[in-house]
Amino acid sequence: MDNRDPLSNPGYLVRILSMVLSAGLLAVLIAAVVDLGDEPTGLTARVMEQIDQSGVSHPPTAVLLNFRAYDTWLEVAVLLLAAWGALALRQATRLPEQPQATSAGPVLDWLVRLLVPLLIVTGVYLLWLGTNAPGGAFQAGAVIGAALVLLRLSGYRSVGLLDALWLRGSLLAGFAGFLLIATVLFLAGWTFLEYPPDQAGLLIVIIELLITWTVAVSFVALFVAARPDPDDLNTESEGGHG
Amino acid sequence: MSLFLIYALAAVGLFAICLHAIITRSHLLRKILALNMMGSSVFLLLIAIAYRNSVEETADPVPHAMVLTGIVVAVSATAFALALARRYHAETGETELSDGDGST
Amino acid sequence: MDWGFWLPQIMLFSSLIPALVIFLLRDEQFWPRTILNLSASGLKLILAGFMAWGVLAEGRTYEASLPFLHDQELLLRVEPLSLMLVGLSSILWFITTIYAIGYLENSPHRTRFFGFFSLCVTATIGIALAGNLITFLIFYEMLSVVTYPLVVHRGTPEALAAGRTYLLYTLGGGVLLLIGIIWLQVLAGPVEFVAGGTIQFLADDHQASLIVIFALLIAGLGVKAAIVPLHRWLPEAMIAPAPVSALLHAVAVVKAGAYGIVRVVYDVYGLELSRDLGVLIPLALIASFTIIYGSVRALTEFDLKRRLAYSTVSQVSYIALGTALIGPAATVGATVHLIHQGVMKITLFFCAGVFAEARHIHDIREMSGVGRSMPLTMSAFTLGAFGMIGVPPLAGFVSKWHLGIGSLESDQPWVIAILITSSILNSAYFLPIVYKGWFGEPHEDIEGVEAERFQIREAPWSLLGPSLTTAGVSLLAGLLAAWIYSPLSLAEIVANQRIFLP
Amino acid sequence: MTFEMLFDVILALMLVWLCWRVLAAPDLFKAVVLFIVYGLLIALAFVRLQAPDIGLAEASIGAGLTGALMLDAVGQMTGRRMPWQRKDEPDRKEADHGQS
Amino acid sequence: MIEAAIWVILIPLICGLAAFAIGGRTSRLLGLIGAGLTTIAAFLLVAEVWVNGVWEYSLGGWEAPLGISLRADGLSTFMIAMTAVVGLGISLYAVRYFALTPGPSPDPSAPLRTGAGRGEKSQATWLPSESYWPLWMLLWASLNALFLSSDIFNLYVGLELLTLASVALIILERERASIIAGLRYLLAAFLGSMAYLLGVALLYAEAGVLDLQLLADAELTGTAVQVAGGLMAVGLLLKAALFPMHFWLPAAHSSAPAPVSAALSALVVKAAFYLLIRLWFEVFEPASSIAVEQVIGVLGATAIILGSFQAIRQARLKMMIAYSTVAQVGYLFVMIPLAGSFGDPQDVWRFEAWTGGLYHALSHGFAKASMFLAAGVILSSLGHDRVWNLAGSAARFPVIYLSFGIAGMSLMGLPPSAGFVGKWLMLTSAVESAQWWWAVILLVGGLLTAGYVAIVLSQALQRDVEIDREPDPIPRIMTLSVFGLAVLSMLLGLRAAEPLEFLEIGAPFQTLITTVEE
Repeated sequence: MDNRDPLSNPGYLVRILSMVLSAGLLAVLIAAVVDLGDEPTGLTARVMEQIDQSGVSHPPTAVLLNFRAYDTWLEVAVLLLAAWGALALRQATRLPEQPQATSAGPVLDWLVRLLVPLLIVTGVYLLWLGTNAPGGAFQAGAVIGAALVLLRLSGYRSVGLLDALWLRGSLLAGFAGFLLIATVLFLAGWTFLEYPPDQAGLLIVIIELLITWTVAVSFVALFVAARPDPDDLNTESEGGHG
Repeated sequence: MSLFLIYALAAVGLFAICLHAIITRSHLLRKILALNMMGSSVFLLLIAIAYRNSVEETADPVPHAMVLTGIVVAVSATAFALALARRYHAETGETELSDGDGST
Repeated sequence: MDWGFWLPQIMLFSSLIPALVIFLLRDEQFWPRTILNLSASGLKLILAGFMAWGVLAEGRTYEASLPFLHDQELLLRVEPLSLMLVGLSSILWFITTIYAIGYLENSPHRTRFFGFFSLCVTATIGIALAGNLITFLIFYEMLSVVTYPLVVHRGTPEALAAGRTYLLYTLGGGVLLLIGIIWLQVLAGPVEFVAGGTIQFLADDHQASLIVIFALLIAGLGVKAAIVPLHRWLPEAMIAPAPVSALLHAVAVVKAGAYGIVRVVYDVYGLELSRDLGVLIPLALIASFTIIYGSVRALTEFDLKRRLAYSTVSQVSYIALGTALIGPAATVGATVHLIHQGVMKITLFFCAGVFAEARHIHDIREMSGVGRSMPLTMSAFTLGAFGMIGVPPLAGFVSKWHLGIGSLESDQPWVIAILITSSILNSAYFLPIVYKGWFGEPHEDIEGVEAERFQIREAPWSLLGPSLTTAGVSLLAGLLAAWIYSPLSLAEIVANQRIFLP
Repeated sequence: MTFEMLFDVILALMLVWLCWRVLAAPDLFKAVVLFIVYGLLIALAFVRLQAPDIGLAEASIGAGLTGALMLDAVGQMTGRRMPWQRKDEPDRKEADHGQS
Repeated sequence: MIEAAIWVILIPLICGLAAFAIGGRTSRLLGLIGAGLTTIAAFLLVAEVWVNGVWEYSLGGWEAPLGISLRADGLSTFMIAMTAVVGLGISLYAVRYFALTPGPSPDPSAPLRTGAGRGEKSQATWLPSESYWPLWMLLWASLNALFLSSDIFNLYVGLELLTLASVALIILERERASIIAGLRYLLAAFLGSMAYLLGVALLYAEAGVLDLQLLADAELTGTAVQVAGGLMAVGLLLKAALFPMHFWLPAAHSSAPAPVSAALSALVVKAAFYLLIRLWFEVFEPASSIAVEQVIGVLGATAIILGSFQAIRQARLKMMIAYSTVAQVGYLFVMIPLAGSFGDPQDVWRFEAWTGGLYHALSHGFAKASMFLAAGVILSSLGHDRVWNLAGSAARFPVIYLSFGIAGMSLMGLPPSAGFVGKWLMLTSAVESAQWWWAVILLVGGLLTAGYVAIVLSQALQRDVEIDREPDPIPRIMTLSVFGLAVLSMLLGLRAAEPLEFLEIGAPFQTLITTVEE
């Protein structure tokens, strides 16, 4: 549509303005990045000193689940809120199975039979590996979640097994587990979110397990709940009395 | 031209492109897509900073933790935004916010 | 407990708490509301008397200061000048409550009315007792907000329009006063009211800003004192029910403005500093112009209450005029007029209310022959009218007399000319009403048969009583002016503190 | 300019070019597919910057899950089904989505 | 000594999760318990900070640069106390609010919709009255977490938690208007968070630490820090809805249910403002320049003027109050140039402007919450909230309009309200620093606020001859909470000495405060 007179069409003007804005921002950001220079300034050394008391040997996991456990805790709350908001929007208290013809096509069948166990094994392996090598709760949860989504898409029974209470329970597991452990320790006199040095490793693994399960179920819940429920829509054209 | 600078400049460039796209594209999915890519570009910058701060081969774990948290937060927000956008589309059949002037 | 600290606060709470309690009552709970109202106003009357006796006879000081900000404090102090307004408002509130109960017999929203009514009095008492500028400002602004629901009480479109104008003027004035006070406090720190003024030390290097601040303060106060360019809200506010226009728009609100001007000129700037700054002459000119303009405009109005409103506009400026003259007698005249004008004007509004309520008379032309059927109300109206004109034995004469002497002392003879012309104009717009009322032919359309017309049908006592008492008080204030507890002697004490009588 | 440096520069440029292609692509489906590729390349860049676990997370969550969500959304937004049709054949819509 | 600050975050979380897990009618009970206990904990914290000054706590036992530390100084405890009292009022109101409104959600007896599948019957769906409480508790917890945390990345996660909770609450009743508003708010907030996060990344790259106190002590300057500050400021301004980035606020705040819009306008907007104030006057103090402060002031002034004009023009009461929020947010940001380094930066009026702006935030919190709750009563009883046919409603809800009037007084900054104290302090500092233009803006803003408050009151006071009947039966607890919040915004105006003194604990202008003392 090149016949538009450039200035009359607001869209065009906005395009120009945003281009100028982005270019300006880019220039400013480049100046900032260059000004940052190359000498290291971070907390690497400090983390290295304290890593042995943290109960795990892989630095990111140590930072994630011990030094900055508060961040991770709130982050799991964000995930819980997103899943819950999507479910509430869709008025779904559970994620029942779809009445799917079992033969979803031979190729998909074969792929599912092969991939799902592999994904679950790698997920658990990643979880276990997390304490001392690249891996961790979220990656494991994501992989297992992917397996569950694959099962659901190809019509096999997956998250639908969970009834309403179980679904809420698993969505809550990560956050509530973390909260429970932290509160119990806090009442026992430790500073909040501090693990007793000798059981630090064990507690972290328990928390990681819960987080992995919550992340997996939340991802499937997010995937399923994203679809609008056909008969819960506002029929009236005007936006209700809201 | 250290490794950090290459990826930092790339990240900053991606951020600017995504900002431009968010402002000009009015289709909801494209906006959410652009927001996601903007998030990834910030995470790339953080990881580049982590690389710069590395002490004999181990990169700075704090930005790593930040990026991991950021990724999960970004995906939660995206999923929720998609749920809302699809509900909006199912009700109205439109893929753009009605009087959404150029910006979001 | 030391009475000095608690008494001023009890004065405030004695109408604040009843107001909040009244809001919780329902409209039909007549007796609880009436008892609450009367006991509260009675208590306030007794306290005012007690404090007057304490301050005047025994020279005790009542002062309460509450922390407000780290460098500001809420200061309530009782001194002769504040006693004048406190006395005036507590007496008149007691009388007006009786009048209002009678007037609003079965009209809707009485709870709302009486609730805001007592809040207004709280604000007026607060203004009277304020010991420093910030306390004065707080109660001054509270007054303008709390009177709005009373102005729009009837809920008719005209009332709402009047309310809108009222808010526009008073809030606008409030803004000017606020910025003026802040600017002054930035220069001089927290400003207290001290007889004779407190900010002389600023005179040498802040000459210009002091003048501008003075203009801001007087403009802010002038809105409520209905000085000419800022007076338009007063005639329109006459749409409110009679008790409101009687106590509030003739006495409380208007007095707040005049009282503020007296405070600013005497207790903040001080007479000498104001004279050196040369701000007194413009103030006097504006006041005089208002006096003349108000009287002339009153001539052209045929609605009784609007005519009285314009008469108030002109009368209040007597006070401003008095403060602008440098002479002990002028100060006495100004401060005593604070009380006299209030008492006389409230009588006239009470009578206007009685005419409107009993006879549905709103227009002056309908008043002919009213005296025959309502002799008592008409005589009260006549007393009030003569007082306004300044006929000798009445209160009005006393204040005009002192203002005249004051103008001579400050060698500005043109003020006497103003006083005389305004008295002539007063008589021009009051005497026809009085004459027609007594000697005119009663109208045919006053319902009732021929014999009826001459038969005396007065308003109910709850309306008549208050009108007669205030008429009596204005008569006594004039006759017993020499008595040590009369408003005149109180005014002389006030003047003494501020200017050294030769 | 050692060999790895060259690889990194190319990777960075590809990232920027890919980002532009995603945002300028006319067809939404193609844009989402390119978005998934973009996510994987970002994961590769993370690995290059010695953050393998974060790379894995970006790949699985950033590219995987977000990509799946986007595809599902594109399916609804550009699919044949229009809102007024939803009443008569809700089941068919659910079933046939798997194959699109 | 119990750590009151930790409980201020823990209690709402625990009650929120319990309410989510159990659901049904008990969620309301849990919500109320949570609200009550959190308020108690908040005031314990106030007492603690009042007695022994700034409270610091490093989470997980790890010292500041490595771990995350919480810090409760005068400012944050001030905001927590405000959130507690306003939150308690909103919770009491919400108890009966959802029972009042015939929400679009089906009554439990209707055939249950159980998502796509046709599986067997499942329990009732997500009634707004039940899913409100868990979300509200989480919103409250995220607010408290934001006020306490002193780690810039943790603030990012807190902001996201706050945004998601707010959006989930906005779309509670799943009406089209609120879904559109929620979506636009989410996208805008997402963009704001990205800008903020990029700022955090640059700041971390420059300083190497994430803790606010360490960043403040590092006295950072340089282009990277300025760019980081600019980005973080823009992100927070977008979330605080300062003009021109306020487009999402009116729809979001007016289409949400009444208790939610009250929480959004009174509290959520304040969180972004609080963060900007903390960053601006502590971390980016050395890097900021007079020009930037004046630009923020100009944006604030435009917000006041345009916001008030829009509010006066609105036909719907809730929209009018939402635009009033846009205008009042402008007020808050006018404080930045006043407390900025204009003229001699060592002068005491900077601290006065700072306390004035925060006290205005406090009074706006109370007044705006009371106004939105009042609008909720009017909307649910009359069935509409068109401003121009509210005639006679003052007779039907006398106390509601009385509270609306008192709240209006506080917004206008008329004495004896808390708004007056804020306005007085800001005006004094404007006059002392000879920045006259801000004084004029503040005064004109007050008059414009009077404009739309007077419109509503005059329409309501108009006598409607037909329906001049007795006041409607509104649940007593709702009237109480509306009236209580309005009267509180009045009482705080009379007794302002203690709260202002409380603000001095740990305030950024320590050097200036000593001059104020003697």
